Amino acid sequence: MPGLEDLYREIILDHYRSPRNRGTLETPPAHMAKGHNPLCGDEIQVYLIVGDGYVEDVKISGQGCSISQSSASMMSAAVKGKTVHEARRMIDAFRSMMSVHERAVAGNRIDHEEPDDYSDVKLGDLDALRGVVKFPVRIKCATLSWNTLTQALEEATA
Amino acid sequence: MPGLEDLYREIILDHYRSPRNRGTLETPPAHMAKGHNPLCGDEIQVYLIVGDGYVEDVKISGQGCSISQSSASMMSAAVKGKTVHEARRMIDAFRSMMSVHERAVAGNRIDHEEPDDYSDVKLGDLDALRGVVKFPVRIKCATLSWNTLTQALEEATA
Amino acid sequence: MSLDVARLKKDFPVLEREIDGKPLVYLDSANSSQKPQQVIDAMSRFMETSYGPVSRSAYQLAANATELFEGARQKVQRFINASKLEEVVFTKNATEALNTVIQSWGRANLHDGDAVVLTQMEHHANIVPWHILSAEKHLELRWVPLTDDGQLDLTHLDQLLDGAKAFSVTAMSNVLGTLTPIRLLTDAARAAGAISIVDGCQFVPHNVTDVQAMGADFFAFSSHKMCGPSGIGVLWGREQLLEAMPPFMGGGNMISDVRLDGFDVAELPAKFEAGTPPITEAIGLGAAIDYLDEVGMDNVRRHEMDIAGYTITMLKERFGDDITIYGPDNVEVRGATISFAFRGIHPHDISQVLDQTNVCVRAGHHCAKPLMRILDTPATTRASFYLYNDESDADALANALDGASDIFNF
Amino acid sequence: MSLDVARLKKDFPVLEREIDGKPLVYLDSANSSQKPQQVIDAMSRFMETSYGPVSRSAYQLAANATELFEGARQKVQRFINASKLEEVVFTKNATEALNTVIQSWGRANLHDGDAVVLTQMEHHANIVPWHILSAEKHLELRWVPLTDDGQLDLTHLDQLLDGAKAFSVTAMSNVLGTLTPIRLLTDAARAAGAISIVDGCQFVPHNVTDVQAMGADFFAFSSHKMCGPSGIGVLWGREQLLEAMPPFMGGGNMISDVRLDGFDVAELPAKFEAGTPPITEAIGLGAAIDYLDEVGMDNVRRHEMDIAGYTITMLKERFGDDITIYGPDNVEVRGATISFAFRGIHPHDISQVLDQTNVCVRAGHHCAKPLMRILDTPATTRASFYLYNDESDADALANALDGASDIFNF
Ligand SMILES: Cc1ncc(COP(=O)(O)O)c(C=O)c1O
Ligand SMILES: Cc1ncc(COP(=O)(O)O)c(C=O)c1O
Repeated sequence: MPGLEDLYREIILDHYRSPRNRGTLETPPAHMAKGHNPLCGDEIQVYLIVGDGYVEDVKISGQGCSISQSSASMMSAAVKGKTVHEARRMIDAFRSMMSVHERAVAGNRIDHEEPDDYSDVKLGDLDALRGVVKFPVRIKCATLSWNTLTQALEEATA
Repeated sequence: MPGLEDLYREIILDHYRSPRNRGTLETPPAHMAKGHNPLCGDEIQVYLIVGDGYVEDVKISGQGCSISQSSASMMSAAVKGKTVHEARRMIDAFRSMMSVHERAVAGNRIDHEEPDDYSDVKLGDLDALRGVVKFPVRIKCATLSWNTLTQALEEATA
Repeated sequence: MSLDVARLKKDFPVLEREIDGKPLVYLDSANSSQKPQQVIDAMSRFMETSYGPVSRSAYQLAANATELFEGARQKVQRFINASKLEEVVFTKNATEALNTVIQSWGRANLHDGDAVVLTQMEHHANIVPWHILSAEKHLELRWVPLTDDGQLDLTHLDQLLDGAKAFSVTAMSNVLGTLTPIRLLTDAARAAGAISIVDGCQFVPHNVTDVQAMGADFFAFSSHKMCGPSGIGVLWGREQLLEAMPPFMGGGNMISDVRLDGFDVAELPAKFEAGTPPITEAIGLGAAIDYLDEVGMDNVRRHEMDIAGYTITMLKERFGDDITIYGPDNVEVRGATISFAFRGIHPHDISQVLDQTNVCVRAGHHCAKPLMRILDTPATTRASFYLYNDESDADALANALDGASDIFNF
Repeated sequence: MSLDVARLKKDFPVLEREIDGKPLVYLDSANSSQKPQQVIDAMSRFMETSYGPVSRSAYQLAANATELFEGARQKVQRFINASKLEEVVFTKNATEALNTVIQSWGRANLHDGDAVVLTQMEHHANIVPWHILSAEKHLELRWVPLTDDGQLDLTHLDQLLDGAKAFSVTAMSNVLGTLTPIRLLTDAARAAGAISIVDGCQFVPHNVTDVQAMGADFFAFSSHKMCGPSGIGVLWGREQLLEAMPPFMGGGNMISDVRLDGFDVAELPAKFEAGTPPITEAIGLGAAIDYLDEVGMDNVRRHEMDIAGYTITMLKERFGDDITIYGPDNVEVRGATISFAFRGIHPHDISQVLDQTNVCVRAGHHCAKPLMRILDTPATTRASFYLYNDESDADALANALDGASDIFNF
């Protein structure tokens, strides 16, 4: 359908169809965080085991639309095995990719500071979500799992 | 001032300048009722002595605009010495003179019943208040004392 | 069809809007309806020539504005057949109307442990105020369950009402489209000694409303769902009940006297209208009522039975088992608000794809989360029709659903 | 003069209205202001081309309407210099804003016998909600008295604030025109450990507003007094205070979850915006802010100092002892809202005579009965000027007063 190619890329639909790292982990040892998008009812749980500064394992459960589910799936694949520091930079890089519009939608003033440079961060598959920025209401779907991961990371490293 | 002659007739201003039956009566034996127009702050007290089916004495106190004060003054002069029945018919006749517009202003549907015939009731000076009907917001000023008299009569004859 | 929809569509300028060259197919009227030019013009004209404060100032401009404002109240009175003008209270929306009853009547009349009956298809506006009150009063909330086809299951109604103090129920579900048997429900409440509070938010825009025939004690609805402006709603209540209730908000207009140590309330309806009311909005609501009167609410209802019947049949024929329509099939007991699930595609994705062809539907929980849990889904897609929708809109919906199938073909 | 009033007048179509061939002299803006064409058009245009539900549906029309609605919130934020967007809550009017604070913050934070400080010049909207709460909590209300020229008498302020939990005060009197020394008052409150609630209803339309510089904790005002539409008001509050308060009304939009046995609140500002908000009205308020920005609030304030000075001097010169003007003479501490008594003629009669030449003033207690008792009069006549009034309006007022003298020449 014209206009939607940017949103529903094949790789996004693939992650939606066959989500990676789906399931749960026992808590403890895992840490779990919950996210929720009241607008569309999407819910997500991120299970995380951090050991020795590494994301040892991550699992995702919950339900939601293609964007929130594929974003969560790609995220899990991207951060698994990375150092906590790398995962944090990935979160920042992803948010930055989404952020201009997220701020505009949230209605806050957009500050004209120089943005951080994340060109070193390899987003891989995640780059396919760039098209979401054109659909402001969906940005919250894409960022839901990332906000939830942030929470889980905080708890796991507290 | 053009347009206002109908409202501020000389006789009205005369009653306003020199109100009749102004004062208070001891309660008991008198009955007292209070009236209040929240819109303009007008307040009135009607003191009433009813004996043997007659309005033996009536006094008015309180304060308010020219219309509410002159209407109260004329009313006191009109009902003093009358039978309770005559006073009641006078109240009805006065209300009827004011009523079309009062109903419209209160916003109620105007019912198209045949109005009662009050041609037998002599309104005298009070007829000068007929012009108030053209100034709908003032109707409540004109009727304030009459509503208060009704209350006082009810208490005095209860 | 009962309505000349092609002609009516022309009254709604927004429906002429094209996005990317495609006309707007507006199927979200249960959320908020569009406004006819007549309403927009009535508001502009009022602000351009007659705006003035109401109920306070005595000069001609203000007296005239007050008359127009009170004239709108009379229109509402007649439209819902209230017996008294004083029973018609203007609020900001149906939610404030429900909060006024539940919080004010509730605080004055309910005690610890009292039971209140709701239904499982209520909107949050008729649930959360009860929770708020419950935090103070520890109420026992009882819930009328649903049948499989989304009607109220009244099997145990008398038990549920036994000893209850209030029955708070919608006249039409904003999710399922179900019309509830209101008179039967208010009769049962009365027999049990409970007052009945009816949420008429979805009912009033689509049906002939008669609050007296319904037997309700309180009745709430919003202007913005019935071709009127945002910013105004209505609470209707029986005079004796409104008289006996304490006020909800304090301020100007709702008092007859204020002293340093207390205040006296004004007469109805001012008692529940604290502060400057939605003046221009009342004028707009009055114009919306004129508009709906002209069309005829019986015609609106017949039209929506037709369009609901057409749409349900068409969608089932076209998509078979791929579509699940919630709520009753029988158009006698439902309106043209149609929630559905389609091929396991998430409602948010459906609405996104539909939006590409300017088909506007709502995806979500529709402010009815308890009902979503009973339907066992986090969200539904809802297409809601109004007097300006016809078969072409239903067909556009179906065509757009084909588009969603193409993308999510797994 | 600081403003080109002749040009501004043209923006307000109602001012071109003639009644019986005479132009409108609108001197009741403290009650409710007129609306410029720019505001009227913004609302019509929105309803004609862009109306959609906000915050709920995801299609383009609705997303766009949400963006415009939130854009209006941003305009308010900037206009009053709130530090956070989440602190700007849309209500139906200032009265709802004050009730929200007083009832919700009050129920959660005040206890039996707690003291609250008000002033004797408060509007009913800042008195009656305290009385309503007092009926539950038996609060001790303390009152800051007035000086002879209608300013706050702060001699005993510290004693009054001693041990008090809240100071609820107007930034400008709607009767006397007095501007109160807000920063000094909020500082005193803070020093005493009390929160400060500022009624900005009369202040915002006529002055540059900076809620942070004012040091307020809560701040309330209405759109309809500042060239915006009826049906919308604003509550601003400090984020931590709003976060810690329970919601006031329950319903859609203010929740993040609802269950049969309870609910979770939404984030700010949605938590205090139950139900469908005044959507078109927010667009109109945004347009009013654009309009006022264009004129410049500092210019508005300077203009009103000029016109207040001119009017007070002129009336005193012309009528001498026949006129008593309430409130301060010094235009540094007052706005152009001028209450007066004239030759013992009842205000209702004055306003009636003035109305004959289309001079619109308010006669009455101005929703400030306690103040009337202090002024020892049941009512005053009030002429209130705004950016569209000039000396010709003040002169028309004086000429009309001559007319009243002629009739009531005793
Ligand atoms: C000082 C003051 N506070 C509060 C209010 C109440 O405003 P509203 O009626 O718009 O709620 C007004 C206006 O009537 C006012 O002048
Ligand atoms: C059934 C029902 N009740 C109450 C409401 C609340 O109406 P409003 O948001 O206009 O206050 C709605 C609409 O959202 C509704 O559909």
